[in-house]
Amino acid sequence: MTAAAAFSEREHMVVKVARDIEDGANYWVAGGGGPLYAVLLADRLGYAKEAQYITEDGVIAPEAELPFQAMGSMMSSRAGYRAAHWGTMNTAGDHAQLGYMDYGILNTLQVDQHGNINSTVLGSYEEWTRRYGGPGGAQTIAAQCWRTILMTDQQKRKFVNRVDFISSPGFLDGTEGARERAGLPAGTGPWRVYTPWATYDYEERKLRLIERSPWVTVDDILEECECKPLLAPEIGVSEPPTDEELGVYRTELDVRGQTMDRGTWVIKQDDGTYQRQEMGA
Amino acid sequence: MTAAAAFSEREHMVVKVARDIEDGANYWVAGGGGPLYAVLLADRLGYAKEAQYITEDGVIAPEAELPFQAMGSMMSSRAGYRAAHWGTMNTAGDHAQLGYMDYGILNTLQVDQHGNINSTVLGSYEEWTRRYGGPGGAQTIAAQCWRTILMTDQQKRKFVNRVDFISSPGFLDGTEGARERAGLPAGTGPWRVYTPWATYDYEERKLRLIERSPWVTVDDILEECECKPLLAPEIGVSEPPTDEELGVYRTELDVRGQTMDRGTWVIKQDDGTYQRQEMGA
Amino acid sequence: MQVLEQGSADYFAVDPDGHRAWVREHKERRQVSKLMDEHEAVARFVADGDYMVYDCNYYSRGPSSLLREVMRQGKHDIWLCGKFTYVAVSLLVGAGVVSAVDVGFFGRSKVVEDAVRDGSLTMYEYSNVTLTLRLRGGAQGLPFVAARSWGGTDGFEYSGAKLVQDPFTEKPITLLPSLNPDVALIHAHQADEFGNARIFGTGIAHQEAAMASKKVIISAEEIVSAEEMKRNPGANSIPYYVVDAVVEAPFGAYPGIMAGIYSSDAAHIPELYTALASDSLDGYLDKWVHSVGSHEEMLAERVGVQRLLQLRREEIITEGYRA
Amino acid sequence: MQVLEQGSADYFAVDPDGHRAWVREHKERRQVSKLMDEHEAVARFVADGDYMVYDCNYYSRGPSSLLREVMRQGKHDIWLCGKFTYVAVSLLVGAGVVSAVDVGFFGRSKVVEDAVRDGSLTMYEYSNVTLTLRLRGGAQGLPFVAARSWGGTDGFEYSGAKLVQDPFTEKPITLLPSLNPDVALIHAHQADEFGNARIFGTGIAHQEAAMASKKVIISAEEIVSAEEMKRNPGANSIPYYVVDAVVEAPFGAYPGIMAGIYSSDAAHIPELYTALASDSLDGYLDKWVHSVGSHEEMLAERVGVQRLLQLRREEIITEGYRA
Repeated sequence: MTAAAAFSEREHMVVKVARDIEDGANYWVAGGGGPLYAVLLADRLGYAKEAQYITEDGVIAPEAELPFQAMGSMMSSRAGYRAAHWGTMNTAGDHAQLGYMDYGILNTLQVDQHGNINSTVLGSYEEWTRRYGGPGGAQTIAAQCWRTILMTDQQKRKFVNRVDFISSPGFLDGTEGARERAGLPAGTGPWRVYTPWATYDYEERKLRLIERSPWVTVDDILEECECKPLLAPEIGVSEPPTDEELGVYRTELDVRGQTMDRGTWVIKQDDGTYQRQEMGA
Repeated sequence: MTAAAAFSEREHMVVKVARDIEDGANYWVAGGGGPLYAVLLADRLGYAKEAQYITEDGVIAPEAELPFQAMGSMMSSRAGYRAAHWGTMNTAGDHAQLGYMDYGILNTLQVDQHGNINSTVLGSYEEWTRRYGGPGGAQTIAAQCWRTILMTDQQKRKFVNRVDFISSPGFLDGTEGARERAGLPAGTGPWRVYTPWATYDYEERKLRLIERSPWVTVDDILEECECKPLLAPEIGVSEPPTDEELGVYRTELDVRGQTMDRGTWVIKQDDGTYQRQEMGA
Repeated sequence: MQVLEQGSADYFAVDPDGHRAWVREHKERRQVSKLMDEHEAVARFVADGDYMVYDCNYYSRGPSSLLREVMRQGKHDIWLCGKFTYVAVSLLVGAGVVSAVDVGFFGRSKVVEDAVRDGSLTMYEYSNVTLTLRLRGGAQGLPFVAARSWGGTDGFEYSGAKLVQDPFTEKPITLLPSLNPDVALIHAHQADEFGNARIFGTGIAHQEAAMASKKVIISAEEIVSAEEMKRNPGANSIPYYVVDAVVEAPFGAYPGIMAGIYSSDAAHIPELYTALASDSLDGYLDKWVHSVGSHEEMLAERVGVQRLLQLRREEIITEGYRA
Repeated sequence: MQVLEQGSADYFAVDPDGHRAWVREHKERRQVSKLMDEHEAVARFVADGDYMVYDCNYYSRGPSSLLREVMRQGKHDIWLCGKFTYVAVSLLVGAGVVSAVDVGFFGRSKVVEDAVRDGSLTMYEYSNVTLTLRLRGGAQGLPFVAARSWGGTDGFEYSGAKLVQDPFTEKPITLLPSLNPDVALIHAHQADEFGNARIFGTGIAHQEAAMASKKVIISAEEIVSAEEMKRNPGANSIPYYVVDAVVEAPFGAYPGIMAGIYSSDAAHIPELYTALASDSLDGYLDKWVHSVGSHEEMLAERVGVQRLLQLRREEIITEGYRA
């Protein structure tokens, strides 16, 4: 495996998630994009051939025919190809409520120190500055999968002390038992947050930085967090994507460049270090 | 149409129900036997070609292939032939709860003055003399169809003041709103009781005799009622079955003689009157 | 069973006995033809002020031709069940049809933001599954449905949910008010004239929406004989007696995909996004809705035979989409 | 949400979080072969003391071969979900397997009356639909399920139901405790080695029973390849990850009908009824259960090729029973 010479930061994030996919586990993936691509990448690269995924429209364990058409990651014949079962949204919800979903993976707009997720408004509910489209499937995924994985950009306005609006539940106010008191299943909750720069877990229901990308420092990351995460005793350094990983990702999955064309790229230098470079620069 | 010369009293009862089937209405029929045969007879004779029925296993509007095999009136390919829809028991229950079932038809063991139905025990619950198999589908039919039709024999021990055990609900204690207070849908309840001798409706939720068979008097009927029903201002006289009705019934429906071989027969006399005659006598 | 918390928002009134009375009075139990064109179906069965649900969305097996007819007829004051919907909420809001949305998910747009800001659009907060659960409750004739989710969110406060103590486990549990929409629009692969309908592949809550709603309009790619439908009753998704109108609508999901029959129109998507990113949808709506008299006219004048044939050709997977 | 009335009977404990923990720990999410013979399946997955559910009954697509194996292995102290069952309750009681029944419906018999009278059998009162609703609640991971029925009956008092005030409509409504049986036995038309199963025609609550139960044994007329099952995912009734054992069982519903494949054995019914009308089922059970080592041996020794072929021949209707 050869470390890639150039890649987008978001590609790095998807590859990180793909490497962490647990073999033999069930994933409820939200919508299309990163969450779905991470699971498919783990399969195509042989990292987790026996992990399976369920989509919001009730497709169980498909052999998806890649690439998807635009807007075709759910409710399409390619997305549902050769599944074990075709159900509906309530099928997916029931199976999650029964505990069949080991992991849920979500993209998110804004997250806070306790893993709560906002996809509704920026600002107060009555006096918002931006109105987003609501929690969609994320609310149920975050409520009922055993472990919830978030993917988002590393930006100060995305990592806040308290999200403007809890659209989907994390550890709520962070106290022990808060989720159970709100009627959610026992033993569930946020598990990891992946960004292009960092990976977090939770300690006592509070966000904790555990890994950084080689081209940023811990201070760089903390600078882009309004909520200051706990720090693991040792902060690991993530492996950049390899040519093999990016090859599959770009040719079979993100063929329209949804994660490639936006944000910042990273270029490997002759001395083995990595340099960030804005797109178009 | 020619009045039949000889028929069993139970055949008469089924024919009476068949004649009263409302065209264009939905019937939830319990199990096999009389209730199902009555609806099918109304169809085959052209009395109610557009009435449809639903069975407990979720068959909607079949074109049943007659005759049924033994124990084959549900969950068989003949019973479900060319239906509009195949569902399950919960399908039937949901549609009833939604109000799609105009009528329910039941056989019953014991009924009381308020139309409550017993199919659980004779005697007290703790000190029973006979233990029966429980309400089955009847409980839901009696709770949720708009109008419930009962079929039973005219025997003193079957028409009681208070059933030994309410397995399926009639008007409960007979007070206004008793069903609603018990959580049942508004405006539902018992509608008719058919026996080989008599037909009843309800006045203010109490059983009322409205029709007798030509071979019995009102007194004969009252003799076979522990609970004394109200009497309609005029008690009608039912028409005995015709040869055409019995022809279809015996050759296509009750081919194994479930209602023919038991109970009492009625023989038409030369003077046009009818004489009861015990089977084997 | 104590109520521990409850949302303070209005919700579409739940009344199972009222719904039963409607079913009894209005639902045709005879097997009669309900075939009619889209104009008649929408004119008769979608009323201003209705609570409306449709299954899937404008990109995937949605009742797109019926949604365009609703816009064409200028229906207004509609309360929309906004589950799993990308652009349809924005289109209907932009066309002036909608005054309230139960939000599950919709694609953010300026037209929606503007309507909320100027007070012409009210949002109620839910999520995709909480809305499909509410429809399930309605489809079962129940006043509420329980869920082990939704509690703890801020949306809860802006919804009709209640958190109660479960009298069996004594743990807190969420109850959601059931939904019995006034009208459901559902696009099917096949239907017969009586309303029996077949939908292949996955769905969001097509059966629940049909069973829950007072009025049901089915559009179908193909009208098949009732005899044909009866040959495989297990493949029939929706029974005739819940359906009020059947509309033949080939390419009825256009520009979306109809799995197993035709592909989505990739060229249409940027056109729609460009419109949504602008201040007004008038140009888009004029071209695709108001300047054509019917779905067939739209297909003929705006899409054309060659494109339609191409969309069929692009849908190479058909396994599982036939009875 | 006030509890207005409640039954005083014991009920099988409902614990959605406990069930989730079981699912997480025991349910295999990998697609691995679960093929085994009936002996191994019942030995491993039916334990003395289990709450057991089976779908349909001894006359109609029931898991008759599995039920006979349960009797053959002398399982005991089973709490049975007695929905829509004619003779199976009596057979299992007569074989000493059962110590409690949730009654939906069973065919009256002396053996059941005797067992209740001598205290070896406890009855809890429900009805068919209240039991399928309880399974639905379990299949959805909920502690209870609401119903607008069951209230007002005397059975209510001898059940686990509660009548509460609905906090939405303020009308009384019944809540039934959900069921998560320890084990479900389900007979299917087709299954693959992973446990994906297809059932054609109607059913009682096969999907609910499978989804609700901790352990699931599928017997199937035919084992087909996983590849074949994936060609029509919409026809697949039960997904692999809920299934623990797959048993090939041709004529597994014998003496009952397997719609579309073979007819019920009309000659067997009087034999069974005669046994049920007598004081003891020992003769019947000895002939059909204990004196044969397996289902295949029973078919070979007690039924025979000609009769089996005749039963296939008698099932002339196949429409709708193929994918």
